[in-house]
Amino acid sequence: MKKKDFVVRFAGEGGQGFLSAAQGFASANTTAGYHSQTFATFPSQITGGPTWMQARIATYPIHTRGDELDVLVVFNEEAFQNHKGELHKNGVVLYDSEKLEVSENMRKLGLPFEKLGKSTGNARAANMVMLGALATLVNLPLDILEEFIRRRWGDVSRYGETIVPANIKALELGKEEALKSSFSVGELELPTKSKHDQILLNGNEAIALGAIHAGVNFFVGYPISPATSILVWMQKNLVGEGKFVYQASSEIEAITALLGAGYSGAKAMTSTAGPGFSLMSEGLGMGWIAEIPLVIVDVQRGGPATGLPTKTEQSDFLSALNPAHGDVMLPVIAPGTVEECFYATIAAFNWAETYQGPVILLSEHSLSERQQNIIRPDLSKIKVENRNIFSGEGEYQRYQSDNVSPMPIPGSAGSYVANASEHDGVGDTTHLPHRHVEMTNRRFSKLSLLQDGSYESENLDSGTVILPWGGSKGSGREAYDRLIREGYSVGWAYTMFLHPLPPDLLSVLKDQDLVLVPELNYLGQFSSYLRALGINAHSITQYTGLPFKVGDLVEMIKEKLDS
Amino acid sequence: MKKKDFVVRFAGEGGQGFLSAAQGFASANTTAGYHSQTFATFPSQITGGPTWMQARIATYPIHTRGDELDVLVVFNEEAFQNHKGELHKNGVVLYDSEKLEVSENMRKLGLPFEKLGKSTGNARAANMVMLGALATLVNLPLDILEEFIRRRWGDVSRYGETIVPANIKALELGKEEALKSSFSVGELELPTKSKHDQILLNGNEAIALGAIHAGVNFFVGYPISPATSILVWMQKNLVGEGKFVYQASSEIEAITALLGAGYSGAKAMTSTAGPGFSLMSEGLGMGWIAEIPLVIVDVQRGGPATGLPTKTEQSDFLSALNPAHGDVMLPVIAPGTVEECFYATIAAFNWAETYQGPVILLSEHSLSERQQNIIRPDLSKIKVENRNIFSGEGEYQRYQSDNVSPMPIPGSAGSYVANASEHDGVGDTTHLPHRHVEMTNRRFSKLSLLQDGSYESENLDSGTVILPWGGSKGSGREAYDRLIREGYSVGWAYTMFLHPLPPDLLSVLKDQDLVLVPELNYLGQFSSYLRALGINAHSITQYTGLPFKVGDLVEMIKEKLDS
Amino acid sequence: MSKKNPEYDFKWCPGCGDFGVRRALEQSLNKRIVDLEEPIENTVVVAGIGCSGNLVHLLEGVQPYGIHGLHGRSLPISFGVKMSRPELNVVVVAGDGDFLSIGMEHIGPQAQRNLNVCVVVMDNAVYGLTKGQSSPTSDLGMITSSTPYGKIETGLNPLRLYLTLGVSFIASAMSSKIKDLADLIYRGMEHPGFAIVHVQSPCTVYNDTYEVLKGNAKKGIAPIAWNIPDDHDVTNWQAGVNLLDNGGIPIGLLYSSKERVTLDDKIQSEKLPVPDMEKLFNTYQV
Amino acid sequence: MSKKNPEYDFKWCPGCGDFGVRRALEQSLNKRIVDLEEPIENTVVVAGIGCSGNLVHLLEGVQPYGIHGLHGRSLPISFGVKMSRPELNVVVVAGDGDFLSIGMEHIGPQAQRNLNVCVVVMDNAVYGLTKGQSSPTSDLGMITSSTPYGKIETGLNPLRLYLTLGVSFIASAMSSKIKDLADLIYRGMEHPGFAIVHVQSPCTVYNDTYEVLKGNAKKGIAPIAWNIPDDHDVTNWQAGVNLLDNGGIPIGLLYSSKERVTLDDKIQSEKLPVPDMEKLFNTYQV
Ligand SMILES: Cc1ncc(C[n+]2csc(CCOP(=O)(O)OP(=O)(O)O)c2C)c(N)n1
Ligand SMILES: Cc1ncc(C[n+]2csc(CCOP(=O)(O)OP(=O)(O)O)c2C)c(N)n1
Ligand code: SF4
Ligand code: SF4
Ligand SMILES: [Mg+2]
Ligand SMILES: [Mg+2]
Repeated sequence: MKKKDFVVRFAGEGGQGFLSAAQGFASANTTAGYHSQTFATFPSQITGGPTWMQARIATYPIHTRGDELDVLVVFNEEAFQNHKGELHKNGVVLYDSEKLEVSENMRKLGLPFEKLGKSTGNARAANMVMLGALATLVNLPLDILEEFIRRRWGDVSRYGETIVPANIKALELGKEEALKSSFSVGELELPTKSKHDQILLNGNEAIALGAIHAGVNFFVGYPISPATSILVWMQKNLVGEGKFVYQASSEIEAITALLGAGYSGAKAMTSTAGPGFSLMSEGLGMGWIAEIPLVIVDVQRGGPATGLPTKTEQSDFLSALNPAHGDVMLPVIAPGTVEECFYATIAAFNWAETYQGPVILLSEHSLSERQQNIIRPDLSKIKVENRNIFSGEGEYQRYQSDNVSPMPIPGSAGSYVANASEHDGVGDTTHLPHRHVEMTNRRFSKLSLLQDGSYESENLDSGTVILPWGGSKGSGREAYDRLIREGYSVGWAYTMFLHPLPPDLLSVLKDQDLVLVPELNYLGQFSSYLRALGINAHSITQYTGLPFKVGDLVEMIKEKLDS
Repeated sequence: MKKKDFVVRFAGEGGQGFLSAAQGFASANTTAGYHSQTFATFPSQITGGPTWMQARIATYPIHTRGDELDVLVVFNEEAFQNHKGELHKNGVVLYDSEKLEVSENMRKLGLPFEKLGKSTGNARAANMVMLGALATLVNLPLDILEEFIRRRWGDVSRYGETIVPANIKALELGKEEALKSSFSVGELELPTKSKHDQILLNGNEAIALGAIHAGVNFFVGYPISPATSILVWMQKNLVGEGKFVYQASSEIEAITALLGAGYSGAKAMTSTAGPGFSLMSEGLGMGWIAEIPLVIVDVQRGGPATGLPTKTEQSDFLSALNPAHGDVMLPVIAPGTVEECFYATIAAFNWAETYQGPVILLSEHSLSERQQNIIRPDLSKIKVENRNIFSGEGEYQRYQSDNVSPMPIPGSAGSYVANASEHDGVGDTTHLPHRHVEMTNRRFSKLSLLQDGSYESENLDSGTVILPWGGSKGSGREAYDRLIREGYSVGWAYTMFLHPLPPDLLSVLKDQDLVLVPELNYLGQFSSYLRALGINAHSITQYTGLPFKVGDLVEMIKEKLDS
Repeated sequence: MSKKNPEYDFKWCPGCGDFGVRRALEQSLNKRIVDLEEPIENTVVVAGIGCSGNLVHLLEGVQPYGIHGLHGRSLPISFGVKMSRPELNVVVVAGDGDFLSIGMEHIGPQAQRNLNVCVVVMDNAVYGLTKGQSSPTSDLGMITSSTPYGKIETGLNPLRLYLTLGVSFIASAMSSKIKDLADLIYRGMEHPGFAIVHVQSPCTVYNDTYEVLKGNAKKGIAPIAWNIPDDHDVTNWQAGVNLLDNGGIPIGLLYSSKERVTLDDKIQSEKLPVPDMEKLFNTYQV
Repeated sequence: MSKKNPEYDFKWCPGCGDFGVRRALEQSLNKRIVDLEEPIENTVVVAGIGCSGNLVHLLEGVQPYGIHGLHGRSLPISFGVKMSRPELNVVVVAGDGDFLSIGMEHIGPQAQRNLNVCVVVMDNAVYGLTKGQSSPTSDLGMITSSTPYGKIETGLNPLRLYLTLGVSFIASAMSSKIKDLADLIYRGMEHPGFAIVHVQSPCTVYNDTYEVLKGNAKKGIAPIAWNIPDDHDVTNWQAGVNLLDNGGIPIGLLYSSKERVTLDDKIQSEKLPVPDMEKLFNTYQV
């Protein structure tokens, strides 16, 4: 049987230039019709330091980056030592024999990348030698990479005429050497080209694109890993008349600027991570009480406080839900894949416009740094909501009904005060008990407008379901598939709409004997919220700063199922 | 049968000077051996505006301010209209006949306070006339008030010789007029003087005193209602060598200053309310991860955002528990009475020192403005904890064990870095997965040191308990007592140690079929946390900005019990 | 508050300086309606938290839009309003504690950007609404409820701070001179850039400075307020700085420069074409 | 980091200015150990978040105490340390973004109080750790990842700001002149009051200003840094202000005044007797 996927990891020192080769490799395979998912981790230091990137290539849509490595490509000793443990028992280590020696007894192939590369006449072809060898080890036809080379360096006016043939020559040199080694990790099935166009991007890019489609026209943010790339993307692309993008002096400035913008009619957004999110606490409370549509992206990293800026975690759920003092419970949408990052962002704007209040988009480090191919969205099929705007004349009670009411926009009739204190119909401060009751009811009843969230479910009869959230969706799904293949009786449920939950899903979950929630935090944050809702939920937690490995998760689920 | 208690409310315009008379009334009764509880509400405006104060006087220790009024004393028409609805059907309205007319058919007594007062020769004796009439209506011996007058104005060198006799004369004038009316609300039993000394104070004063006894030596805060009086008290009293008190430029400055002080060995404290608490979010997360002892008082007011600054609510529980992003869960202690405010503060410092981290003291507006007599604490019986300080030599791993470890103090050996990022033993930043796991476990395992919280419980066999928290204790207790008297089978449980809960109480609660939680918020915040812990808890909520009335609460509990 | 609102329960104390500021703001807004034919709905008043900020609910007559937000955050909120809708007239009303203590961090960035809003600061050198604590502009040694043994910090000179931070229109006024104040506010709103009208607005309850400001010949109290001379060159930054060296509180227009363009005019990216989704997708096409 | 720490995974990039600042700080601390016979444990280094703040983990040799806290909050944290333990030597190390953007609100209050700590600002006019966004000291028009079409705000002049806010010791330095820098830091720590040593510390990756600072005769680039003349009167505030009018970046001690007492010496309430619980209870006795 031919292989359906393989995993390769490239590891070395930042600045060694192998990252772009690795990215090219993934992109070439995607072009050829394979599915791919990459994941990179960067050190906290800026130059140098241990860096690695992993690519999983498959003939079918994949959920995770893969647990074990088929090929490990290393560029220095430290990288070899750090990563060799994750190599599959039949895996091969491909290494730069000018940089390190591998004395261990294992399937290994050392090549002088640099020397072979230079022999092609292109001084920078070392990485092409490496890719040629790699492709051969995984039985990937070279023409996929050749096509990539032609596209990448084909512009003769920019790159001259010699680079393409030299790089192709380098590929072949790599291939020859690999063939000599006679190692192989099994032949890969040919890809079936999808009938849909594919785009290859990471989670943060998907969020930015989603926001543009949803109509964002005001973005103010403050740099913070792993959310910075959204700000930087917006600075470049959110241009043109009526669009405003700015780097704030702090997250407090960002959230309060958003309040002013959302009030004035803008579709306003910011992106941040834990520490910045905590600083937004007071402002988020105001968005809720003054009923101002806003979208706040929290790309979670390890917490608490400054925490683990370059690692992944799902530990901001509780503060996303109840970010501030007082009775506040914000809508929370947490995408689980790069594709969902795009759709979740549009949903977040739609919700914000619909219920007129802040919506939290809870992404995470692992999604932000993961590149994945997704079907190019068909924009004509995506609904974009716009808030109900007051268009009447004369005086108007903006906060009058026990539900959402049309919102006046400055410049037109309907003046009122958006007030962070409790208020009456026109927004003047009041302390009357019945007003606080009415207005509190109003604010919470608006949440009932957000019941359109979709969800997945399968196999609900067994009484036990696996319900991961956010970025743990991928590992959760692969674990579920594996358990089913092994004959376990277990169900699957998933939604990115964490609050409010889709009502049908809620009742489905209440009917289950046991809901197992894989999540990357200590407290079991999502499951504790589910238990408060009356669901018998139990978490399977991990808090290493890394995503679940599917194998580990399968074991942890089995333990729960068997006990 | 003689009456055991009565309730009187004084209502008028701020600045009319009746508040001090009302306070004197309560204090005079307390001196005489009665128990008293007062409650005042102030308008948000500074001068004038509708103001009222209520005093409940009883022969036994009381839990609430009382639902219905025996006497309503009013000084203007608006006050009469606003408050008459709360008068007991046998209640009497006593009013200033120079300021308003009461035409309604009810038990009423209008006197020209001012005119009668002036007739005594003291131009400011109007309030004494009022008190004389009031005392007569409730059958209180006049000598209690006479004694008060002698104490208050007896200093001849300051007040001269005429005020005391004139005021006593005014009392008598009031009495005569009241006797003419022949109304009475029933004769009050004589008080039994407690064998313990009593002090009369409000919740914020009790907190401040508790902090002094616990050894606070660093206090930085920013003004905010209803916490300002703690800051102001400290500014005046936290004096002397080694003590530091300061008004910060913001709550962010306050919490981060505390971090520096707690790190340096101080017993550091701040006080705030909702908006300020939200701003402290990031700093609290750092206190948790860097393991710095701190005490943060949140005197809750109505939320969210700027909310209802002068009203009461218990809606900051969720943000006290999980104030910041990441895996954080802070210890929370919520006093339920003025007396508990004192002991809870000492407990908060003890906890902070014991587990080396921030502790939230969750008080509320209704406690801060309530004056109550309490037994003067016997300081010799109160344990004060001090953190375990590292006293060794040479290099030291401050974060080494899987539990609390001695804390080095700058100036002595043991240098380390208190780090808000994840760290190794000496506090240097690290991203190693096993470290984050170890340190997370360490931070949560320290909570197990805080299991010494006491709790109350009664009548646990029925399977249903009433478990109020914080300032709802009083109404909860009176409701429980009433239900028991009416023959309902229901239990009682209470603790001010909300997290971690006393372990025995936790298991008791888990064994109950139903735990009813009266709390002043919309979300049912405490009960949702209890459900997450596996307890079948249901809230009885109110969110008017006012405390529960006992009668209302009894009805609401009955509804739940009967359904 | 478009008509007498029975639910609204805040009133300023008798004699409070904020009454004058309200009147002046009303006058300047009315003048815009008449002179500029601008509807009142084109104005957004962003208010801080304090006695001062309550102004937004106490305006009489036709009602502008308003935001009454968070303590210290009126400036960044106004930034959001203005930059999403540059055609609006945006006015900030704030207290000295609100603007110069907890909100202080926001002045510099807006000055550097030259955000086109007009700020009216009601300075009573005390925290009014929380009942009398010290503020950044309280004098050294002042006794307040939070400084029972005298204030330790030197009082901040807000005008010097504004000059240093690069505020492009700076006026100093007294709440009791309503016409002058209305005129300064009007000009501040008209000024293309970041304008601050800093008003001495005494708190009759916690810091009654009427007498100190205006002096009292009978009691031999010299006024600390003095009028900026007519020949003062308001476009000369250094002249503004030098004026402050005279001490006391200068009243009038201190500095006004139109040299720097406003933030809304600076945004170059707005002149680029609006992004097209399909084109953006193309850049990710495999 | 008392010895090579295998877990600590941050390193500055080759050529980063912060190496020089670290060396200078080490030298000044060692001088204290020798000259003042002060144990190293008497020093607390409070660090901000940024490449710069990582200094606290990279110090070589004997180790002071350290706090590595929150972005922008090193100053108020140091306030807590100093005011609870006035006998400690407290040093803040922060970046330009950390100190002047998100942390900007904290400078004024400490200057007014004259808090007795020494701040070392490592100014590279860019956000290093988050990979190259603009900072308050980035120049107008500068292209960074967050200003792809050029920076819109004018660059802040931090020295002028410090003078206006009332900082009582202000020095300007370059990271490459280690001895001078060590000397200024030493004097800043010795200064009784709030001291800031503002260091030009170039970021070789995102804003390499070595050449601009020092000039390059061959390329015809004039240096923007220039030495403050020996006869500059550092006790004269106005002289400091005037010096800045020359433009460029003056290097050396700009201002130093011991006229105002420090916060710890001002606290009058510390001279009162410590409160006694029983006496306090008595005031509430009925
Ligand atoms: C975050 C936050 N902290 C504190 C408060 C409480 N607070 C309300 S007004 C005020 C100060 C008011 O002083 P100022 O700004 O000078 O206004 P004034 O009342 O004097 O007009 C404070 C501290 C608050 N509402 N929010
Ligand atoms: C509240 C918060 N916001 C944002 C960040 C992300 N962050 C880390 S360092 C930094 C800026 C660093 O710039 P600077 O202070 O100039 O230091 P440098 O790296 O240039 O030395 C930012 C924005 C954070 N850690 N915390
Ligand atoms: S307290 Fe002072 S500032 Fe507030 S309303 Fe009264 S006089 Fe005005
Ligand atoms: S990115 Fe810049 S500031 Fe940071 S270490 Fe590298 S050179 Fe230094
Ligand atoms: Mg004020
Ligand atoms: Mg920098």
